[in-house]
Amino acid sequence: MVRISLDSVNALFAAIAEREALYIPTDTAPGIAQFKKWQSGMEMTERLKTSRSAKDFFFPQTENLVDFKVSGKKIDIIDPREETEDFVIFGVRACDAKSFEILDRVFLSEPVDTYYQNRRAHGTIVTLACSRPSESCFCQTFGIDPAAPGGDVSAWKREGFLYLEPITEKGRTLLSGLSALLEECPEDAVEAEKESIRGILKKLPLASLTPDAFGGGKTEKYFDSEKWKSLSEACLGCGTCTFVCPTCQCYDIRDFDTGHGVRRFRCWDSCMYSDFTKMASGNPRLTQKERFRQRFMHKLVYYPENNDGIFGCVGCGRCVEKCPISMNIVKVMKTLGEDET
Amino acid sequence: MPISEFKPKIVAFCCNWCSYAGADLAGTNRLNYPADVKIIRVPCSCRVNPIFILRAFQRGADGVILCGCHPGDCHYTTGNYYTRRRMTLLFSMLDYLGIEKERTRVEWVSAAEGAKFAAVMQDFVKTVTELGENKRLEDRRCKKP
Amino acid sequence: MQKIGVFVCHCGTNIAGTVDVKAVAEALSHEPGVVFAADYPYMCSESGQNLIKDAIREHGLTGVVICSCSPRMHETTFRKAAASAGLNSYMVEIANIREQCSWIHKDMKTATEKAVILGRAAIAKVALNTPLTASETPVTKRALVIGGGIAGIQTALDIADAGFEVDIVEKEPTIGGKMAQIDKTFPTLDCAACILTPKMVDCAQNEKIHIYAYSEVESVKGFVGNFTVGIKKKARYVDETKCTGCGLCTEKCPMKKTPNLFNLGLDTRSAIYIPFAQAVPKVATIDADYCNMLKNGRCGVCSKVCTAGAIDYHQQDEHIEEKYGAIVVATGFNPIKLDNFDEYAYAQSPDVVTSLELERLMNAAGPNGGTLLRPSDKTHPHTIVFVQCVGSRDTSGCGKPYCSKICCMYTAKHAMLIRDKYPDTEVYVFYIDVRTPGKNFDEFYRRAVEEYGVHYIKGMVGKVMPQKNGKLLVRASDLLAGEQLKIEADMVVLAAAIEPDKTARSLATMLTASMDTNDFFTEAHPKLRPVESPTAGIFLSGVCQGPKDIPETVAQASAAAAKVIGLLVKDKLKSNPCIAHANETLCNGCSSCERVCPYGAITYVDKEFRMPDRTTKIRRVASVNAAVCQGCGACTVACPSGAMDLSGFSNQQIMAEVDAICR
Amino acid sequence: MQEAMKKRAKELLASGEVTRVIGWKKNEFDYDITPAVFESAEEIDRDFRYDDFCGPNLSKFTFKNQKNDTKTLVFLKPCDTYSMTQLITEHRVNRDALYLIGIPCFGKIDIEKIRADGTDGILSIASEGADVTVKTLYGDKTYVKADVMAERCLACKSKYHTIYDELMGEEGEVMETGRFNEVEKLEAMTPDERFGFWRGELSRCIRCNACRNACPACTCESCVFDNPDTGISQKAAADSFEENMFHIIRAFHVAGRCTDCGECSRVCPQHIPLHLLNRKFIRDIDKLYGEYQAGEEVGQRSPLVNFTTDDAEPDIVRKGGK
Repeated sequence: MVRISLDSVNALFAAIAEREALYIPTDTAPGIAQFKKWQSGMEMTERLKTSRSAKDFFFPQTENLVDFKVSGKKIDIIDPREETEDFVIFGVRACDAKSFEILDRVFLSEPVDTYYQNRRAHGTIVTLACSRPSESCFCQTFGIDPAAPGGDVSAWKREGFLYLEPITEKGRTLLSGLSALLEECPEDAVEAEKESIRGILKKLPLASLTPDAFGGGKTEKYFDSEKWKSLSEACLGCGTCTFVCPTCQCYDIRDFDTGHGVRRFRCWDSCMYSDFTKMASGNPRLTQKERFRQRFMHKLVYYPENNDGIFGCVGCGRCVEKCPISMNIVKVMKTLGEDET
Repeated sequence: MPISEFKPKIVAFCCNWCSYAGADLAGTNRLNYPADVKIIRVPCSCRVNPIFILRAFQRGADGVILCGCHPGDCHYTTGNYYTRRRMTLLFSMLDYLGIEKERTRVEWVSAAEGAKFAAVMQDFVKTVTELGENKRLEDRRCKKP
Repeated sequence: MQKIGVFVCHCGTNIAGTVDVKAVAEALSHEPGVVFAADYPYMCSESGQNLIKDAIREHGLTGVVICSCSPRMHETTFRKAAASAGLNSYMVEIANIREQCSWIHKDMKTATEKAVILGRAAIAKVALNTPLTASETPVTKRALVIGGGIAGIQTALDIADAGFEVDIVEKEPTIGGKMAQIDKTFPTLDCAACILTPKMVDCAQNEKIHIYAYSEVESVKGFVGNFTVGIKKKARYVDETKCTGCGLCTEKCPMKKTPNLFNLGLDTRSAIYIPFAQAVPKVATIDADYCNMLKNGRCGVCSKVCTAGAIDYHQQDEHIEEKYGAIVVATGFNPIKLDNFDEYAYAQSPDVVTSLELERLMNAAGPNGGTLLRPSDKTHPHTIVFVQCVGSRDTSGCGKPYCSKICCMYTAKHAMLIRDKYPDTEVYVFYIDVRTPGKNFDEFYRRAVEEYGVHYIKGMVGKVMPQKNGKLLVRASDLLAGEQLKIEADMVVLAAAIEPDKTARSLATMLTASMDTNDFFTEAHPKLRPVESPTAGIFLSGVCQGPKDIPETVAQASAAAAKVIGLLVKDKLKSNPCIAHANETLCNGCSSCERVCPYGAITYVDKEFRMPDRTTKIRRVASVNAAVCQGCGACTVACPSGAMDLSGFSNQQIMAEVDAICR
Repeated sequence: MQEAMKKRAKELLASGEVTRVIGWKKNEFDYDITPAVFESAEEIDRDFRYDDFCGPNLSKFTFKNQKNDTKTLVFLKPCDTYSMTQLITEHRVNRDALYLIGIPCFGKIDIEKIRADGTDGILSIASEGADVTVKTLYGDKTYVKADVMAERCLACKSKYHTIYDELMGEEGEVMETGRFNEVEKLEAMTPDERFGFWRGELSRCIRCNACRNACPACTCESCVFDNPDTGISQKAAADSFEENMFHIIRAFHVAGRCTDCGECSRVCPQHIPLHLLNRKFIRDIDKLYGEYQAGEEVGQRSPLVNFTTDDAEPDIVRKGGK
């Protein structure tokens, strides 16, 4: 365990940024924090959550896959990838850190998504414990402990100091390069902070939410539930929940004619969009109800069924805060779960 | 790029009945204007969707000009009156977004105004050349490598 | 798979002089979809066209791009050539490399590069062309003329002469219009009635012409070749089929104090009346506002004296629906109201009259039997002042900004007639300019000044003041002499501006025919199509299109008739296939397109749709009438969902051209 | 008001006058409000709510959930009535199948403003008169309502209802609250400043389509940006151009039709002031073509499908005469 005074944290950032790209969450608009590439003078946000999740670093909203160069009737195929530089993401919350594991199971299983894999290999994650969780947080529902946020390095803020503890080899490498700025310290302060956080967790309004009613094998139980209709009736069919979600991983592949060639890129897609499963024969998901159901069934039933019982939600609460009509996974779990108890 | 070397790309939408004929007349009278101007024939200026104008900028145009019959002389009676409102509002919006207002223009050129057509194009090309490359509404993917 | 052929024309040296045509053909041959590219000295020549036709057949071309002169020159030529080789004529695009390239650029390299880009744009467009066919609609071989003045009469006679049925709808009880109220005509001074009434009689007797007098157009539906018009025949309380026009009823009617509108209210008539002796149809009409029988059920004299039994106090308005292939608007004009011109004391003094009133005062059938007398005391006037441009060329907002065109000439006529008949009467004419551009017009005006001694004074009348002695004090300025004048006149005659008849505005809405800000109908082209409205099938005759005198009106009336005949001789109308069409699945039914359509070509229908969830839903969607749409494209931009598109100039095609040019 | 509304809704359901009621219901937290259809008195008793958090414009919800074969009661705030009127003008809802009740609005609270103040862990929130009391895990806070009211409510254009069958509470008036101040501030900037401002804002866009899908003017059967046949469809802004394109064209498509209800900015998860685009069009229309308020009366003709022969020339922009 090492620590640095919060007053000197800029020096720490500068030292990291000297070696590789550093991203920290910073305020970009009133009420909006985003991960931005650190540069001198940039302050870390006081907000708990960034409006977009940290998945952007490994699975960006748009990503070029291949370029086709067209000249007359000739077509050349070009791989647009350049060597990705090493980078550090600082201040990732426990929920987002956990989401990488969920994404890994999708993108790193065979056939491996090399675009994702490449970015993942170059990224070092410094997490930050949540001193002041929000009412919309329910990570503990999925067994995540925001007091021990994980990542390559875990960090805590307490009484004017930033405490850091390496978790992985990558983390140790990062910290060893910064030893001049860091001082060794006992773990008491961090233990106290953990205790404080866990105390607050118990008082969160969603503390009692459990996923027990869900998991693999529940498809038949919920698929035809009458409740989907009223749950989904106000859904606008926008992509907000899926785009702020750290675990949503669906994408579309599109071609863009640049005039002198074709760029094939992928971009996030949303199962909430009416054309999501549209095929030449039509769309098997007939209405917003089916699309809405898909999103939650995927996170609560299908994903755990295929992934050793792990849920496809990390309880970050972004969808709870951002949905224009305030309909979200918590309400779905509570409404459908009523039958279970 | 130094200004002298910069050759702007100009898209000119011309209505079939007045301005396209005006452009033809400029040709018949051998009135020179820069080759940077490429004309697209449309039935009426009111056929031009703001989408086409943005599309031109996306694809690398540095200036877009729309030419139609003089108000009151529209072959379809009222087409250019709608054009006038649509384009005034669109141009004002582009200006509001900080995009150079000199890159877009509407001119009324009749079938008899070959000389005006050439003069308008010369002036527009000059203006856009001075502005330089369109950066604010470009799509980097469409730039030639 | 696209198989596009590119044909680059040298146009002798017109193109080849500055554009390397071979290089253009070579460059374009590498474009996607191009399977054939050639150059030729004259593509429009027979052998050039044969080259195109052979290539279409040999290579099975799906599209043709001709790099040549302006499409305004030879598009039709090349379309015909393509069609004769079995390719739809709308699969041809022209790259204009002459007017818009070779003729304006001197440098071979620049011009060649530009020609290649223009060719590419045409290739990109033609790849998205779709075969189009002109639709055909049958033509109802009957015309409607709205308005029965000299314009309507002449148009109707000419159409009938060509063998087509034609109906005249006239809102007054008789046809004849303003010309019937005029005494003499310039510049020949022949009697208006003498030349008009035979034409009115011709109308009545022509078996192809049907006159709906005392009737109005209520509704217009349909489109060129197929209009359905609702006509209201107003109740005249006299059975037209029985009335013989003997006039006995008008003599016996006790309500003699009814204002005589034909004489502009300068005298009175009976409540049952025939407007004037030569009225067509010569049928009596009861003025319901003055008839005692209709107002309170007491009287019934006319019914008693009518031997034909034609009087019907219970007659109702009749609503008729008729079908027409063409409609001619001949709604004419009226002098403006003079409420805004207090300075001329028109409302205060009966001796201040308008020129049209003067016509009646001088007419043998007028209130004084043709002797010009002061309206106030029926004495002979010794001094008459004419004021020109009363409300014409007036940009102050009180009057009309335009020149009424006829006033200069009729004033010269009036002045001359007065001086001829009453040499002791002094005539002064105050004018801004005297405009006499017409055959024998200036000679006529000079005669008024030189032979008849009319005092023409360039200047404005500031004020007309009625005096205690019954005279009118006219204060005016003489601009040439630079002095103020005071003239004591017996009468003042105002050349009031003329304006379109008030009914024209609502009619224009029904016809979806456009008007200018002064409510004159707009012509399809101010120079080249002066008698057609931009709305297909609607034609313009007479002053409804703009101020004009009788000879001009008659000329335009005949021209309109010629246009109508040209339309009616066709059995079917072929329409331009480059028109708008609505994608019903995308259409919101919001009416934006309908509102910008200048032709009323868009209507809405309720249609049943199968929804994604397999239910059905009825939605309001736009439908474009192919016979009416002219293809301007205004609707395509008004439509937010992109449901409206234009064949031949589709969104995709135009964007493909944009892309190709900017590439 | 909430209780009176519940009572009236139940009466109308009971009498058979209507079979459905469109209103708001509370969701997880005090500030979480979801538009909903109620079909029974029990549902109304249990879930119906109307308070200072009921921001969502029910006109769009009504459009999406309309039924022709039965009559639906819809509660409309003043600004919702403008949207409803506009939808009726555009034949997008069937007026005959609706029973509209106008209800008063005293300004809605923007929870994001409270959050932006650093307040988190909200356990309860109550709005009483001018005070908003927030209880949180980290202590309680009291705000002056005006400080945490939504921007669109601070610049409220009207408390007047443009359409209703029945009105509850007092009718209000059209107001002048300086809603164009922000637009004017932007207009006063240099083009470079404006470009910087909008790049900063629009670059946050995640193309979630919330603005479009919540917008009561965006009711297209298929949006041009979703329809691959238009050639301009896009799913994510792959280049800054597409951010501009989407927002310019969206604003243009609703120009003359946008009632300035502010839903676009309310729902934007990235807090982009999208209403400033729409207001610019409204401002220009007012200045150039005469004051025009969309949704004021049924059958209005939008300025974009209208003209006068002496309209301003597009040059006015270049010459800065405006």
